Amino acid sequence: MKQTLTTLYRQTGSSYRKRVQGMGTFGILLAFVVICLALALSTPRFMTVSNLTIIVTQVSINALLAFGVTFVIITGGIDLSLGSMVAVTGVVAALFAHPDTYPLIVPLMMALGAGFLMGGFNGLVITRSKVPPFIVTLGTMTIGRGLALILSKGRPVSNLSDTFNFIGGGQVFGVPFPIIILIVVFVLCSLLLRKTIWGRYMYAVGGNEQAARASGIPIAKIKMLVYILSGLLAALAGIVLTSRITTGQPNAGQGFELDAIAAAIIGGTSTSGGSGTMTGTLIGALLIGVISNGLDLLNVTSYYQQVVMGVIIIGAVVLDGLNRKK
Amino acid sequence: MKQTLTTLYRQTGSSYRKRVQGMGTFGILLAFVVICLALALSTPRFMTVSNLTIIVTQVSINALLAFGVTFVIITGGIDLSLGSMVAVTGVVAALFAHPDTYPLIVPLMMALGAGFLMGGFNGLVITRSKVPPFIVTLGTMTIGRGLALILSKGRPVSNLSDTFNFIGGGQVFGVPFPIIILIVVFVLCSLLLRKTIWGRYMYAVGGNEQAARASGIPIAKIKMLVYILSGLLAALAGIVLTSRITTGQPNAGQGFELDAIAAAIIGGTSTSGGSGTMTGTLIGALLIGVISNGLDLLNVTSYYQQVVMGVIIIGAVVLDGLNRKK
Amino acid sequence: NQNTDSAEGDKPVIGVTMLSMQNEFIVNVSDEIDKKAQEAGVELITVDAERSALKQIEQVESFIAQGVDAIIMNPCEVEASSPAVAKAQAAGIPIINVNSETATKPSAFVGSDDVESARIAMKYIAERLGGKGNVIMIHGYMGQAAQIKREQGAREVLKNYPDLKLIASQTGEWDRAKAMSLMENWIQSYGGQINAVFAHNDEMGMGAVNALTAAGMKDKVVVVSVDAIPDALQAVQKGTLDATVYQNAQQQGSQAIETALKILNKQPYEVQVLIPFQLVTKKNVAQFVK
Amino acid sequence: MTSSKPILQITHLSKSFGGIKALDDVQLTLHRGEVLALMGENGAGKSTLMKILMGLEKADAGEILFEGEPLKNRDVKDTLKKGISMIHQELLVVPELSVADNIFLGRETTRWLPGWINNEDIYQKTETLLGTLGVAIDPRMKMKYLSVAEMQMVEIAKAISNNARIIIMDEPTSALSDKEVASLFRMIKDLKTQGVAIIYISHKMEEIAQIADTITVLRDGQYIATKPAAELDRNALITLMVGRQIDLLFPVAIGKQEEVLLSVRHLTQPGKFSDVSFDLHAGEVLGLAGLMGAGRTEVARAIFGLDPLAGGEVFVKGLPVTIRSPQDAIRYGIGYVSEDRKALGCIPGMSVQHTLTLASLKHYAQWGFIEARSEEGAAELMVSELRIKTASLQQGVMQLIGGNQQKVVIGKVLLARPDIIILDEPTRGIDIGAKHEIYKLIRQLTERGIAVLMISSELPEITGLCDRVLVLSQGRQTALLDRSEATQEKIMAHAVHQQR
Ligand SMILES: Nc1ncnc2c1ncn2[C@@H]1O[C@H](COP(=O)(O)OP(=O)(O)OP(=O)(O)O)[C@@H](O)[C@H]1O
Ligand SMILES: Nc1ncnc2c1ncn2[C@@H]1O[C@H](COP(=O)(O)OP(=O)(O)OP(=O)(O)O)[C@@H](O)[C@H]1O
Ligand SMILES: [Mg+2]
Ligand SMILES: [Mg+2]
Repeated sequence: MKQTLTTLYRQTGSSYRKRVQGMGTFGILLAFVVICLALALSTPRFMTVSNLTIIVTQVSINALLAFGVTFVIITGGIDLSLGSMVAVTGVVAALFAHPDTYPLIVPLMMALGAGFLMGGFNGLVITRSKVPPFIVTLGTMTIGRGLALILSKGRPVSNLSDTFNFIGGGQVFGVPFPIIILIVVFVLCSLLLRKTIWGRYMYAVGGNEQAARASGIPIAKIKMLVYILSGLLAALAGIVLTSRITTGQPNAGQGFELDAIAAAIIGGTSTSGGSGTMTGTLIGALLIGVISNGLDLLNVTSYYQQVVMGVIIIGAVVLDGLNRKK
Repeated sequence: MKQTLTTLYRQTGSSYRKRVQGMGTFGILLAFVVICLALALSTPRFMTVSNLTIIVTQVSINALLAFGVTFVIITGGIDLSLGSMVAVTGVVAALFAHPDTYPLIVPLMMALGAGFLMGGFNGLVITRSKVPPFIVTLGTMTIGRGLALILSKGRPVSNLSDTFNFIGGGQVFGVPFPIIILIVVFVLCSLLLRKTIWGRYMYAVGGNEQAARASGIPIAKIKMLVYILSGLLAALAGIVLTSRITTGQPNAGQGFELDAIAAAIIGGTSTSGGSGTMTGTLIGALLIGVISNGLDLLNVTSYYQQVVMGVIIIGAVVLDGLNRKK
Repeated sequence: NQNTDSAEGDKPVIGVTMLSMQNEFIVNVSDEIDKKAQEAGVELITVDAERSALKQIEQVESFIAQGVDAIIMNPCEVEASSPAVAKAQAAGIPIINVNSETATKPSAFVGSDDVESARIAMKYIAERLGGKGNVIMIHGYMGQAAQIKREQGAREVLKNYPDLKLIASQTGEWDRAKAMSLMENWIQSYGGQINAVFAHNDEMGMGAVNALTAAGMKDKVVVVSVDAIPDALQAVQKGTLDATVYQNAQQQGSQAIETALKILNKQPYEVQVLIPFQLVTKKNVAQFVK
Repeated sequence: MTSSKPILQITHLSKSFGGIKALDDVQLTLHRGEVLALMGENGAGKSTLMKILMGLEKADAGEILFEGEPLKNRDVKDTLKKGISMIHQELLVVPELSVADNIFLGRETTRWLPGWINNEDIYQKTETLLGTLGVAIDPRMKMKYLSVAEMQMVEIAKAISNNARIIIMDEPTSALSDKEVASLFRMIKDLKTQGVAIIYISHKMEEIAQIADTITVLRDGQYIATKPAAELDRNALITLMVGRQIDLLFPVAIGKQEEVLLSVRHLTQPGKFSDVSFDLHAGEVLGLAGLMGAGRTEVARAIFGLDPLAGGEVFVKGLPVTIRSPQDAIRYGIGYVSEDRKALGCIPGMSVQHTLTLASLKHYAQWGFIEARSEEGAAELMVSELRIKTASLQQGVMQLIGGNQQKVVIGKVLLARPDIIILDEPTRGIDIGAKHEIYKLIRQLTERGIAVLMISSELPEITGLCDRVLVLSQGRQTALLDRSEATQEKIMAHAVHQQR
């Protein structure tokens, strides 16, 4: 009987496996294109080089944070301390960026170091204790805000060197420097996530922690890594922000974490972990930026802007969902 | 045939009755007691009847929101629109609460109605589309803020009737009215969660949605229910807040959602759904309130307050975790 | 008329970015700007910076890209909003600061000095207490320009009165409910020692009044705050709030738009239009209430 | 074989979870090229022992010698590197990663830069690997699009690809059809000749008889015996495992009654099944047989309202009904016990009592308020009727071991008082003793006039228990056999019928 089986049995039709990979970001891209088209038709001011440049520059800070939190969410975590890390690292950078004091590398390294430490703190508490990431990073959010105020003595830290201010305000061949940073970081984050073992392990940890453990993946190390990456990217965002507003603001970055998480989720990263792409996140961040810019261009009254913004974001993700179902 | 079956389903005397339940909140209760003791030893002003009364009054608004979001989190969702719902419902209540216009019931019903509609909107979008609750309620958060500003034209709505102001400011037999509301709502929410089929269904939906569906549980209705409950409790919080500060503030309630979610999670509600208790949430809210009050009593400088607050919250949950492991 | 293109329409277009449209005083300034602009036949693009200097810079960048004829900015921050001024000037667009200043000098400034408002308030407290007593200060959101300046003004005055002691200070984040909780907690720890409260804005002042009234201590404590919002004026009239400092929203709004029009029409204009603060007490409150 | 030095020797191993002793002074010896069957009832401690060997759990006491060297202070990665790999009882897959990524998870080949994955290499190796196993799966397909059987094959491929010296297989065939089982056994024979040692855990007696060289039996965490497979017949083995004799495996049927409780006509779901029609009588067990992927589960899900039907009619007691959700189905008196108790049966964190009463909660409630006494009474009754072994009603359902968990899920369905019960693979992964009890229970139910539709991949179960057998092949109904004509050979012939 066994013989008959082996010879006669054949794998049944593989109709359901048409989708192999990479369909994830299509839906939201469509929503994004639709919104852009609608805006281009509504106002001639939208589709100009200068306006598009402004949008991307404006998006850069949120996108940097969103890349960081994408790593974190892929492993099944969350990072609410992003905004506070922006403030702390921004103040730290500013403290070392006064003209004629230290070379440019010093404020940069100090800010990145601060981001590293805060991200590392998050990672350490999360991996060593059973405390949920939501609470740990909410705690760090509060702590960070206090630290930023302590370090700056509650006052904006101003009078920064021109070289430092170039980072957020300068241009290279007509391209604002934040855009260049954005592109470079996007490429690096994409590669890290898609092409390296660490990226692969992040998906594994978030997708099925038990399976990751049984495969000998160092779960704690990967979690440390993503929170540290999140901290470092927040530091980068803090540097760009500080340089752009030419001041270290202890109260900067409030609510940034929600925008960043929103960008990641709109871009298809699942809050339950194990899935998400940097391209999706970038589109998510651009989508938010485009809507915000478009509403300003159309001169929608500020109160109504918020209503419209909320409706469009929900609508875009609904559209994405409808598209996926098909 | 039913007859034969009923014999199978007949009741017999109870023999199993071991109490394994109710250990969940023990750890955080311990942390709470430790913090209270520490404060009582640091300052004699902490353990006075009047101070404890004030703490509970202050906690009441966050606790009401936290009860609502506990339902939501138990089903595996999240509600970020709490703060905005507080603002909208507060403004709505205030608009109908001017002296010598409508009887007290009108502002109350209008506010609860607004909360019902907003919660219902959240529930409807979440159950009808594939959009994650995080995005839907983030959208509602933005929309709600806009609505509150539109309704109030961006200005506080003041000049409220004394009967309305009694809700947040009055006392009954020396007990502030918000405390009475808090206790009544706590008891009702506890009963709903522990003693009714709907409460049981909430745990089932959050614990394993597929299994709940296969057990014949109306998933969509339960989800609608929790978001509507969340909206109604936010409306109640909005009414208490508006009455307490004697104005409807369109910018009230910002960040309340994070505090409420924190209270729920500190109290042992798991963000992945399927577990949590109202008692835990109440302790979580009280913990936050006690720390905040204690830091004011000890006159800790404002910058350091935030640092200490963050450290204590993380510490309390770590302590809880250590305790659970044993 | 919202869609009229700035380039072709002959109406001048002015971009307006306001600190926060959730703040009553700012909304009043903005409303006055709207009203005056309509009278003058000017098209306005009004946006809300939501207290974020970064957002404000981006909005000004967007104004520049749209080619507006002039910009009115209600700055979020002294330093952090400065790049916006620099960018506008680099693009050759006149920029008028309204209400508060930036480090980079704009084409014109219309407003008042926040430090002054706190000086007025604190001096009033000192007078009421006879230069002796315990004061509590409720700050605005820490690190924001208005908070920093109002603290600075208050401390300047305190220095002149060695017997006037600042026993506690804490942030109420511009929020009535937060200030109320804060005041409740202070009443627990200081009780009868408190003689006066200075709140950085009326919202917080009203919160303190609520808490003190509930504790039955309002008669013994002097409460002063800044802004003169209608609620506060009413409280001053009732005697629950002792004083507030009036900042003239109408004047700031109308002067801002007038200055902008003068610049556009190449008429002579004043580079600095200072609109003085006024102390409002029970005595003179009637003239401020409408 | 026994004369050579053992490759693995476990002695005096003990392990407790909280108060429960999962393993108590257990021993095990394994030689090169040997297939050792590790046998025991659910909860005997088999998986725990293997997890300790892998370094996934820490032992309280005892020693493990691998090639004469003690294995100490190591994590899973070290164990894997040493050449010990394991196919886990529960599928351990990462759904969003590709098949190849899953297979090489933690062992990726890199090039160019440190950490830079060489995807081509991984895909290529996977293709070869799957080829030798005889499975046609695209290495680039995301794991989540695979059927459970395919996932299990991938897990097998993963364990084998490690060049392991010892491979532990913890119920590797629980979701496999005979075709895949056959190719797995061929693979095992190949591995044996290469000197690889295999520890094989299964509840399927036929498999053990086919491939085991040696059998080690555990009972309640204690070591019972190790014997050459040839010396143990089926009954002797069962006696060792259970500690008592189990007599008649399949209880006798009483025979069906005339009343038709459920009848379906021309049920169709495009791509899954089409034109399925049958009648289900009161008091009968209708078997639903077929190969893996024949669409049996899909038919059951559709009848129960878990998936939408594209066409066809359903009649309950002669009346046409439309079932749009499980709620409707339950209202019409239909109950469904899923093949996947973790995914569709149990709710993590819920107690035994709450799980039992979940589908029938309304019966114990007034105005929505649950009457504690009446709920508890119902739960107690089920615990005693089904002889569910649980510390208390408050015990977490996920903490129960295999057979008992399944009984709780059946109890949950029974408490909703169905007249028609659909059982999908009701004995998957549960031990021989519990299986026997479930067979008895099924017969008790039919004696009460309940109609049972039973899906099973174990043919002895179908022929032993069912009154009639409906055979599906590729979503089409190919035969409806009476008990007298339903032999294993005949069923199989119809199951592979129509295959192109
Ligand atoms: N992580 C754990 N925590 C507590 N108890 C556990 C844990 N893992 C296993 N156990 C208990 O240890 C005992 C042995 O379980 P184990 O999974 O090893 O049995 P098994 O022989 O593999 O059973 P099955 O045939 O059902 O797979 C059981 O009583 C089980 O409940
Ligand atoms: N996740 C999935 N998505 C789409 N189709 C699937 C999925 N899993 C299985 N299928 C397909 O559905 C059909 C039936 O699958 P399934 O293996 O559940 O059938 P079955 O007859 O119930 O077998 P068994 O009960 O033995 O598992 C097959 O064609 C299978 O390839
Ligand atoms: Mg096992
Ligand atoms: Mg099946």
